Amino acid sequence: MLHTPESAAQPVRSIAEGDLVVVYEGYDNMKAVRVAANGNYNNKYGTFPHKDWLGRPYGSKAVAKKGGGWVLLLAPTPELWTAVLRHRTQILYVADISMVVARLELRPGAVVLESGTGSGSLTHSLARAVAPTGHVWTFEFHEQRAQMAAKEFEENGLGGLVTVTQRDIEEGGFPEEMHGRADGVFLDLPKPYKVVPSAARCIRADGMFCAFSPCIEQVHRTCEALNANGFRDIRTMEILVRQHEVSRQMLITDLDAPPAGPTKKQQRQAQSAAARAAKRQKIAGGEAAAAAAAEGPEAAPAGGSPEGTAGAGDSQQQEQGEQQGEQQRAAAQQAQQEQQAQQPVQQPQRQVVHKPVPFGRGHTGYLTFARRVAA
Amino acid sequence: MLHTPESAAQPVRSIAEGDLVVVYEGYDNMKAVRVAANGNYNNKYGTFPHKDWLGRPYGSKAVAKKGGGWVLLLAPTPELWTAVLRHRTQILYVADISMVVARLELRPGAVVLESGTGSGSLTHSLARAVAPTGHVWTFEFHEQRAQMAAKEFEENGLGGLVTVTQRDIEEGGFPEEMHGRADGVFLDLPKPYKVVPSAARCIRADGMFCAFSPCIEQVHRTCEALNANGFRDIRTMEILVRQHEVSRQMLITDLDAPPAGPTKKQQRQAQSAAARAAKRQKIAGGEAAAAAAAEGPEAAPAGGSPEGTAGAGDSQQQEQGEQQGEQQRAAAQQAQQEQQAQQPVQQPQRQVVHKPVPFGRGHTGYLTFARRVAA
Amino acid sequence: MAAAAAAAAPPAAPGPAVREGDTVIWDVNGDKQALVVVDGKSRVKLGTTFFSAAPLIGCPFGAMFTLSADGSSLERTQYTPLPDWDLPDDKPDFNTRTNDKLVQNDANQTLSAAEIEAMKASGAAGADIVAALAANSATFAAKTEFSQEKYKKKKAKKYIQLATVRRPSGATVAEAYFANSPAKTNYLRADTLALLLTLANVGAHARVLVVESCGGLVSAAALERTGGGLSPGSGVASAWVGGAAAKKPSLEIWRSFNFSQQQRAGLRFAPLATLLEEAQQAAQQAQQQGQQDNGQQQQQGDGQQQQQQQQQQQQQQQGAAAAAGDEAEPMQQDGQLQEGEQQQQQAEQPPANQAAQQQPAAAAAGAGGPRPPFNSCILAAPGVSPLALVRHVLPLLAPSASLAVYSPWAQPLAEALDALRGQGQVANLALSEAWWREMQVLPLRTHPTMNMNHGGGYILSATVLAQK
Amino acid sequence: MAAAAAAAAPPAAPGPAVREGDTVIWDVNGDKQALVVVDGKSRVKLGTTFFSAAPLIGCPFGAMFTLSADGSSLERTQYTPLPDWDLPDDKPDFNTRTNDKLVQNDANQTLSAAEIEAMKASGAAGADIVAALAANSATFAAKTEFSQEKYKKKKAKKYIQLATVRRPSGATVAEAYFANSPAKTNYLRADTLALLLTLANVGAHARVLVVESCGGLVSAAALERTGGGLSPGSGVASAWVGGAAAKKPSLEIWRSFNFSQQQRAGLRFAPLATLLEEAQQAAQQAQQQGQQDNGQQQQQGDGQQQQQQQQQQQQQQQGAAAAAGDEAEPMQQDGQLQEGEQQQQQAEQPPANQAAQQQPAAAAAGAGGPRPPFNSCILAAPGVSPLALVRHVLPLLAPSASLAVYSPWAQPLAEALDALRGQGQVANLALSEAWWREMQVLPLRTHPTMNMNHGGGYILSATVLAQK
Repeated sequence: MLHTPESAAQPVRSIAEGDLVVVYEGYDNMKAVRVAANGNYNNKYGTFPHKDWLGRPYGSKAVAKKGGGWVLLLAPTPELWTAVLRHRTQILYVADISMVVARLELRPGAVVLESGTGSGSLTHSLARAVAPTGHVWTFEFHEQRAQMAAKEFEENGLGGLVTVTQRDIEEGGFPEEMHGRADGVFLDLPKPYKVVPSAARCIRADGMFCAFSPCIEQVHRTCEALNANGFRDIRTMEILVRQHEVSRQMLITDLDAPPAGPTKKQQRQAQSAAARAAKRQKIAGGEAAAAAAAEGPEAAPAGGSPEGTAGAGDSQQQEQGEQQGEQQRAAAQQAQQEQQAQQPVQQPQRQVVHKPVPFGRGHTGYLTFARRVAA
Repeated sequence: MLHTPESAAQPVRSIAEGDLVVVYEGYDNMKAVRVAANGNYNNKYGTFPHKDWLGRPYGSKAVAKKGGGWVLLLAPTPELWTAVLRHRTQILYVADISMVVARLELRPGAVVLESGTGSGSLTHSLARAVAPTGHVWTFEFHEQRAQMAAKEFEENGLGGLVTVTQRDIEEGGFPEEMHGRADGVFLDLPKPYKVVPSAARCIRADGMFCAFSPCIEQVHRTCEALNANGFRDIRTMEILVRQHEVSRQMLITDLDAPPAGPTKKQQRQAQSAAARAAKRQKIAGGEAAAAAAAEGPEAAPAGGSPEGTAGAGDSQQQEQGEQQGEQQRAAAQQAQQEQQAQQPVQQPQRQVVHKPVPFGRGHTGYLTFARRVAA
Repeated sequence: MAAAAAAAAPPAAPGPAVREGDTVIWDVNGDKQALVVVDGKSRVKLGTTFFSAAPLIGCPFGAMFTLSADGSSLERTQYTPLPDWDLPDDKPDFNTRTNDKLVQNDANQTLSAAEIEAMKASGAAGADIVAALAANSATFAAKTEFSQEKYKKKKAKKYIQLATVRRPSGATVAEAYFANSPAKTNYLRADTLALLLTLANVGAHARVLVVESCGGLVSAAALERTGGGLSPGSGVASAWVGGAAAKKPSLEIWRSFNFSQQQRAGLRFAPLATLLEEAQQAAQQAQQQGQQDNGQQQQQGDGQQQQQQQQQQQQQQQGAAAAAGDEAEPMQQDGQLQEGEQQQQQAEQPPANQAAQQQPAAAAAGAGGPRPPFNSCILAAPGVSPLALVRHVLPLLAPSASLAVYSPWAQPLAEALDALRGQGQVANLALSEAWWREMQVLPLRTHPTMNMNHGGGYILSATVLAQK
Repeated sequence: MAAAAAAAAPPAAPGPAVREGDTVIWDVNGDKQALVVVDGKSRVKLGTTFFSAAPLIGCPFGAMFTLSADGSSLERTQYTPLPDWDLPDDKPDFNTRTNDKLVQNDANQTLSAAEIEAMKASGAAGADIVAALAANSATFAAKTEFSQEKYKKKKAKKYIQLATVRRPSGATVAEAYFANSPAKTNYLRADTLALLLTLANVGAHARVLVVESCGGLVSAAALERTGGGLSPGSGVASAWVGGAAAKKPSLEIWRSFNFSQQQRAGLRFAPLATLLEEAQQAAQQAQQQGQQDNGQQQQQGDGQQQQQQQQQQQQQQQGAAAAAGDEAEPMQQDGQLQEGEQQQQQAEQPPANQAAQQQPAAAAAGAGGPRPPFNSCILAAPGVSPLALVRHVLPLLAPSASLAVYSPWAQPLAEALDALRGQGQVANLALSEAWWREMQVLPLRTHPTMNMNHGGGYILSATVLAQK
C-alpha cells in the first residue's frame, strides 16, 4: 500500500501470495483482491486464477482462463484504496484529502490525530504522509467500525503507523497523553466545535487544526471556538474536482451540404468490423464490444443533430459510452479505424474535445483550517 | 436601449443626435456617450468629433481626427449598460441578472416589483423583459439614488416602463396599492426576510419571489420566512460566470532539441514588423502596438519555460496582454503573421488553447426563489 | 410554529388558470415531470395509476393534487408549510448522534407491513406514514443527519404522492426536459438558456435568429421573451443548416408553451439557405433603391424602404409557407416526458386553442415571423462548427446585433474566438462558462447540494460590426 | 467574551524555532510575504522601514512582530483573538442600515490628521487607531456591512503592521509565491500542487521523477513529502528537456525549505536525456543478468540484481556529479519575493546550515537522489507538449507507477488523453479540474469570498502499465 525501503530498492514489484491487488476493469470500476495461491477472480469477462498472477509485475494485464477477457493488476495506493474500499461512512475523496494533508503540513515524522476514523479513507493518506517515523492516532466512536478499521490497517501494512482507539471524542476530548504531542489534528465529527479546546491542548505551537463539516452552521461554531481557543489564520475553504470527458467530435463545416446520414451499407460494415475486431483481438465479451462499437461512443456527434455516423446513439448513450470499460472502447476504436481505413475520403477529420462530466459529485464539506498560536 | 417597433421595422439603426452610444475601446473598456452635434470624445488614441458619427449605423468604426486611432460605436443594450453604468451601489452582473429574469418567469406584460433600485443595473433587464405592456415598480430607500435612477431611466427611454419611488421597503413594505398586482418581486436588501409578508400580499398566485443576499445567514432567515408565509418551491442557488482567455501556444514537441531561443535578428525583425504593421494600418498608437507585438501576448509560451518567441514576456505579461485592447492585439497578430510569412519553416504551428481568466469575480450573492402558493 | 404562521398568510390574488387545451407540466413529488395537454381525454399519472386530466381544467396553475384516501381519484390539496423548519435552532440533541452503536442490519423497523397498509387504508397522508416509519425505526434516532434525510427521502418517495400543476415557461420547460429527457434538448441547462437569452439581447420587438439542435426549446423561450411578433418585423426565425432542401429538424417544443395565435405568428421556421437568399434579395433591392434616392439621407431611406418591402414580402411569404407546408408537419408532441404511451397518444392530438393557428387571423402584426437582418442571434447547434456557423449567419445580422453561441465543448468556441478576433466582423468577444449550484437551506443543515451538474457548457458572445 | 475565553486557552506546547540560517516567510498583515534567510545580516521590512532580522533567531515559528511604539524597532507581540466574533448574533442594529441618507462626500472624518499622529506618537496600537477612525466617521454607521468591512480593511492596511514568522512548507511557500510572484512558479496554485503530490503517490521511500517549469517548487514539495532520500533509491529526481547539453533551468526554490543535509541528498538534478541513458544501461544490464540467472525466478532476480547495481551506480554517479557541477551552481535566491535589494543580497549568501551540503556526509542513505525506474512522476512543464513529454518519460517509469501531469490549458491534456487511451501504456486515465474557493465565516456575514481564483488548471492522471 505504501512505499517501503524494499520498493525503493526495487520499484518493479512482483505480485506475491497474500498481496493486495487492485483489479482494474475500467475507469471507476476496480476491486481490491487479496491474492491466494488457489484463489480465483471472477467477473463477466471470465475466471482469472490468482496463481497466474504470481511473480508478474504490478501493472500487468491478466487474461481470463477462457474467452480472452482481461483485467489489469495494479499495485494498491491510498488513492486506489479510496476507490475500492468498503464504505462504512461517507468518505473523503482525493481533492479534500490532498488539501487536508497539504495544509496540515504533514511530513515524514509528524504526529497527527484523527477523529473519526470512519471508513479509513483519509487515514491511509495520513499514514503515507507521516511514514516512516511519524504516527496517526485515530479515534472512532463506533465500536464495530473501529475494529474493522484496525483490521484493515493491519492487513494493508499500516499497523506500525496507525493506532485506532474506540472513543467518544466529542464528549471526552482526546486522551490526556496526546496533549502537546500533535503536529496536526483532523476532525470529521458532527460537532467539531466541542473538540476545539481539547485540540488546542494537543497541538503544539504553530501546528495545524482541520475540521471537515458538510454544513455551514457547524463551520460557524467551529470558527468561533477556534478564535476563542488560541488559534489564528482561521480559513474555511471548499475544494471540488470535476472530471472532464474527452471525445472526438465531427463538427459539420459544410453548411450548405444536405445532411447525408450513413448508408445502411456503411452501418453494416461498421458493425461487422467491430465484431471482427472483437473476435480477432480476443478481448472480453465480443458481444459487448460490438454493441459499443455500434453505438460509436467516441464518434457520436452532438445528440440532437440529425447527422450521425453508423448507428451513433444520442448524447446520453455517448456519456454512458464514456463510462464503459476500456475493453469496449478499444474494440470500438479498432472498428472505427478499420472503417476509416476502408472509406478514407468519406470520413472527415474528427476533433478532440473535452467537457466536464455533467453529473458529478458536488459539495462534500467545508474544510476549516487554523494554526495554533505560538505565544 | 431597448428594442422598439422602430428598431423592429428597421434593424439597421443610424446614430442620431441625442442618442446614447457605447464607445468600445477594448474588452472591458467601454464608455457611455450621449451624442451632441458639437461634442467630442477624447481618449488616448485621439479626438473623435460626434458629428462624424451622425447617420452612420451602430456597429461602425469611428476614426480619430488625427493619428488613425479608432473606436467602435455600439448600440446600447442592458448588458452593455451594466458594463458602463456609474456604480452607486454594488450591482448585479449578467449571470445573476439572467437567472433572476428567467426564474421570475417575466415576459412581456408582466408586473414586477424591485427593491432597492441601487444603480439600476438589473432594472434595465427587468424593463426589457416586461416591455412593452408590463411595468417595473422599483423602490429605493436612498433619496439621492432614487432621483439619479429616475433620471437615467428617463434618459434611456425606459420612462414609460419603470417607476422609481423613494421608500423604506424593509420598514414599510410595499405600498398597499401593489397588493395582488405583482407577477414577480425582487429584493436586494440587507434584511429581505422582513419584507416577505408584504411580498406575499403583492404576488399573485403562482407568481415568483426572488431575494439576492450575499450572506448565508440572511438567506436562512428568508427561507424560513418564505416557508411560513405562503410560498413553496423555495430554492437557493448561486451562479458564477468565469471568462476564458484564448491564446495560441507553441508547445515543445522535440524534447531532445536544445532549446533554441530566438536570435537577435529575429527579435529585431518582429519588432520592426510590428512597427510597420502599426504604421501601415493607421491603427491607434504605433508605439503601444509595437510594444504589444514585442511582448507577443498571444504567442508567449508558458512562463518559466526557457524557450520563447521574439521578446516573449512571462505569463503575467501575457495575461496583461490578454486584457489589452484589440488594437494592440491586431497589430501584434499582423506582426506575427508577417514574421511567420518571412520564416515559414522556423515557426512551428501554434495551437489554440483556452483557460479561465485566473483572477475573476467570485461570489456575488445567493439567489433565493420561491413560488406563491395558489391555494 | 411555522404552520401557525402560514395560516396567517393571506390567500394570494388569483393567477392564471388552466384552460382546456393548455399544456401543463405535471410535476410529481418534484422528481418527475410530464408535459400534458389538458383536455377531456388526456390522462395524468400519480403513483402507479393514470387518472383523467379533466379535474385540472379551471384549476389555478400551481394547484396541487394527491390521491384520495381510497386511492381511486385525484384530490386538490392545500399547501402546508414544510415541517423542516419547525426544528428550533437550539434543539440540544439534534445532529448529535453518529451511528455509534448501529450494527448494519435491515430488521430495525418495528412497524409491520400490515400496519402500514392499515394506515393507508384509513386515509393517512403519506407524510404521516413517513413520520410513523421514522418513529418506529429502532435505528433512525441513531443515524446521522445525512442518513436521516436519506431515509426520509426514500420513504417519502414511496408513500407520498403529490403532484403540482405547473405553467410551462422557458425556465420550467427547460428544467423538466433537463431532469427527464435531457437528450431531447441536447443537455441545455436552464441557466445556460437564460444566459443565452440575455447575452443575445432578446426582448419585445427584437428580430431574433435561432439555430438550434435543442428540439425547439431555444426558439420557444426566445419567442416567449419577444411576446411573439408584437410589431412588424419582430419575432423569432428558427433556422437550420443543410441547404434549402434540408429536412426541418424536430423543433416542436414551442407547442408546450401555450402561445396565443398572435404570439405563434411571430415564430417562423426556415432553412438558413432561404434566409440567406432573402438577405441577398433585400440587399439588391436596397442598392437599387439607394441609387434612385441618392439625394436622401441614405440610411434612413434604406430603413423605410426596407420596412415596406418587408411587409410586402411577409404577406407573400405567408401564402407561400402555408402552401409549402411550413406549418403542415404533424403535431408530434416531442415534448412528452417520462410518462406512458397513453398520454403520448393524447398529446399527439392538436389541442383546441392551438388548432386555429393556420387560420387567416395569423396574418396580424408580425405574422410570418421575422426576415433578415436580425438584431439578436442565438446559435445552439453544437454539432455544427461554431466558426463555420457564425461566418455563415453573419450576412443575416444587422450591425450591432448581439450574438451568443452555445457549445458543451470549449475548444470549438475557443478556435472560433481565435479566428474571429481582430477581423473586424465582430467585437466584444468573450468565452464564458457558467457555474451553477443549488444550496440546501435548513436549520443546522445548510450546505451546497451534494449532487451537482457540471454540464452548463460554454458560451461565446459578441457584438456584430458594420461592414463597409 | 472571546477575549476572556482565549485567556483561558492554555499555552501551546513548544513547536519548532527559527535557527540562524533558516529561511522564514515574513508575512506582513497576511497581504505580503517575503522569503528571508535569517542571519545576523539580513533585514526584514515592516511598514516602510527595514529592520535587522536578528531578533527572529530563536523565536518559535508562528511568532508575531509589530512596530515598537516609537516605530524604531520590532517587538514581539502576543496574539489576541479577533474582535470580529464579539458581535452577538442577535445584536439588533447590526447589518440594518443601507447607505440611505449618505451623500457621497469624503469630508466625513472628524478625527484630524494631527489627532491621528498624536495617537501614533503616544504608542496606540494600529487596531485602536482603526477603531477610533471608525468611531469618528460620520458615515461609518450608515454604511452597509460591505462598505464597513472595506473601510476597516483599508484603514487597517494603513495603520496596522503585524508580521508573522512562518515556517516554509509546500503549502506556505506555494501560497507565498502565488500571492506575490506567481510567474516564478508558473501560476501553480497550492491546491493544485497538493493534488499533484497526492495523485502521483508521493511519500516516504518513493522514487519520484519531476519535470517542471515552476522554479523548483514541485521538486521541493515532493522532496518534503519523501522526507529526503530516507532509503537507498528513494527521493526526487528533478529533470528537464532539451537533450544532455541543455542548460539547467532555474529550480532553486528547494533552498527555502530548510532541508537538512540528509534530506537534500535525496534531491537530484539532471537532464532527462541522462536519466533515459541510465534507464537504457540498466535495461541492458538486466537483460545480461537475466540471461545468466535463467534458472532463478526471473522478476525477483531482476530486482535484487538491480538493487545492487543501483547502489554501485549511485556511488559512482555521486563522484561524477560533483565533478560535473551538478551541485556547483551559484546559490541564487530565486525565491525572493516582494522585498528589496538588501535582502536579495543577503539571501544570495549561502546559509550556514546549507553550506555543508557538498561534504562527504551527503554520501549517506539515498545520497545522489534516485535513478530510473521511478514509481511516482509529476510533470508540471506546461510549455512542453504533455503527450510528447509523457511518451518521453514512460521508459523511465516502473509498471504501476502513478503519473500526474499539470497544465493551465485543458486542450493539450485532452489530446494527450485521447492519444494514450487504449494504447496499453497507461490505464486509469482521468482529466480533472480543481475548483477551489475560500469562505468568509463571521457572524451574520458568512459567504464565499468575493474575489476568486479560477486558475487552478487541469491535471491528467494515470497509472503506468507493464510493457512486454
